[in-house]
Amino acid sequence: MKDWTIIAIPSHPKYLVLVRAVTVKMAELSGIVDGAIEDVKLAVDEACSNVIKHAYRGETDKKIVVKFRIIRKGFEVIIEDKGLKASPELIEGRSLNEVRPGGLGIHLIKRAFDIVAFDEKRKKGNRLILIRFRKK
Amino acid sequence: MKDWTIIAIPSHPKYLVLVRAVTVKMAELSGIVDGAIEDVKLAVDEACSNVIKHAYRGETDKKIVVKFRIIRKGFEVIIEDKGLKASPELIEGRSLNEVRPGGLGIHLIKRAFDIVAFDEKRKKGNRLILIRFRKK
Amino acid sequence: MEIIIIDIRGIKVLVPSGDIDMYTSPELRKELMSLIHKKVSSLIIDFKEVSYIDSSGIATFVEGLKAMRAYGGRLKFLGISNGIREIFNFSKLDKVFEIFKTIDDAINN
Amino acid sequence: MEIIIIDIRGIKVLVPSGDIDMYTSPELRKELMSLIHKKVSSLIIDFKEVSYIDSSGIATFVEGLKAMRAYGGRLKFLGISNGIREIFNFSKLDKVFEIFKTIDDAINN
Ligand SMILES: Nc1ncnc2c1ncn2[C@@H]1O[C@H](COP(=O)(O)OP(=O)(O)O)[C@@H](O)[C@H]1O
Ligand SMILES: Nc1ncnc2c1ncn2[C@@H]1O[C@H](COP(=O)(O)OP(=O)(O)O)[C@@H](O)[C@H]1O
Repeated sequence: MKDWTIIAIPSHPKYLVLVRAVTVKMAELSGIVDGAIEDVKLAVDEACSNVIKHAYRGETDKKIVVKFRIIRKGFEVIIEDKGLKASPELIEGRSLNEVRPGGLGIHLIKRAFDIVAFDEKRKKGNRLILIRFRKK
Repeated sequence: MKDWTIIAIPSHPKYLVLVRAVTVKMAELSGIVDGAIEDVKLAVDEACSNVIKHAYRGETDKKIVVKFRIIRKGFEVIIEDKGLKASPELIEGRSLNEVRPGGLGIHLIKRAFDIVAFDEKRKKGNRLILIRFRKK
Repeated sequence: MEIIIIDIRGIKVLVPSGDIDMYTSPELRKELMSLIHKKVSSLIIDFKEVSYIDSSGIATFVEGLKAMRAYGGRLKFLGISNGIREIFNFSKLDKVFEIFKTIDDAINN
Repeated sequence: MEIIIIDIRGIKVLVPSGDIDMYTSPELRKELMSLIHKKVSSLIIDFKEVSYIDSSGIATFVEGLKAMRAYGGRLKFLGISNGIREIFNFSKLDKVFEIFKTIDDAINN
């Protein structure tokens, strides 16, 4: 874990601003192109909001851990919680042709990251793995 | 530890920008007056720079952990490393009447925080405890 | 996020500033819905001071739009930056929301 | 941090922008010392684009100042914000560094 930068926050929405700040700085350090930094920031924020809403059902005193690493092929982010397990199919997301509130998050995550996967080996809680490849 | 926000970085100066970003956002959430936020940011940055320079003697692949908590009486920051032990007297700092490079850090830390103390119970490495009281 | 509400020629303009996220969107929802409950015929949202919006912010506006359409009201957007525009396009909401370039267009249209 | 160096009426002006911290100050030191090694008689540092400076940045300028004084050169500061000014005051360096308000003052003085 020694080349990871890790931020751990209570599962209260007021701390999401911290995750966004760290995401932006790490994305900058990773050399991601400027235009994509906002997308990555939004995606990581959406993933953490989902943890609060779904995995922790709105409970604000749990823990969310976000890990960042710059890798040769790009930028990796891991989001861990100890809440309810997400079903891996949710990664599909609903159709965007329907106009209704909600259901956008997964799409915004997949817009920014090339790999979006739950670690199925994790026993308790969730570990969402996000990887963005360096674009040529 | 559940109401703490924690950031862990490798001991490379390039990650200090992350600590500064989190410090600013946490200081804002804690309700510290605007003018003091820059002082607190500088102080936490100086403390982490000292860990890299002195506790880790410039080694860039070690770990620094910074913990933040909003408390009733103010704002608390704890900085932990596993490097060489600092002697508690260093908290005195040199006289500022002498013009020479270096030796400013401790003063800048004490300018921003009301309590600056090494946890003497810590066996390996250092744990620096910083508390800023809410000013009336 | 902070919200101010101004009145331009009898039309309410809601001006949020800062980040709209899961933390701040409930406050936005409250302000938005309290105007909509009065059945205002037009409501303008000026985004020029919005630095960030996430899906909870977007969901709030979708909800507001649906509530206004139910009584024939119109929700109009102003001051959309390229970054926010991109998110609307991506979400296929650029065709759903009425987006204007100037306050005069928004009022007169 | 980025650094540009401009030449105004034969005087070098070093303009760093962004954050000067433990990560970026070695780069600043390199640029500063390479000018000083040429024994320039005056050197102006324009701080207007500096968003942050820590003690390693300050130490770099103290080192530069001492090196210039050794041969009678002058290091002049320009565009110091209130925030940076406060740090200089606190460090008792406001009396040590020559701080100017305008580029003309810095050049002519
Ligand atoms: N971390 C998570 N844990 C459990 N379920 C999740 C998680 N993230 C998303 N989900 C599920 O996936 C669905 C789609 O998520 P998303 O696209 O973000 O939309 P929304 O959160 O607005 O419903 C959610 O409604 C929820 O059922
Ligand atoms: N985290 C630390 N671990 C060990 N020694 C330290 C630490 N922080 C500071 N010191 C010691 O205290 C002295 C004063 O620190 P400081 O005021 O920051 O000045 P500087 O780092 O520029 O020398 C340092 O020179 C160093 O000997």
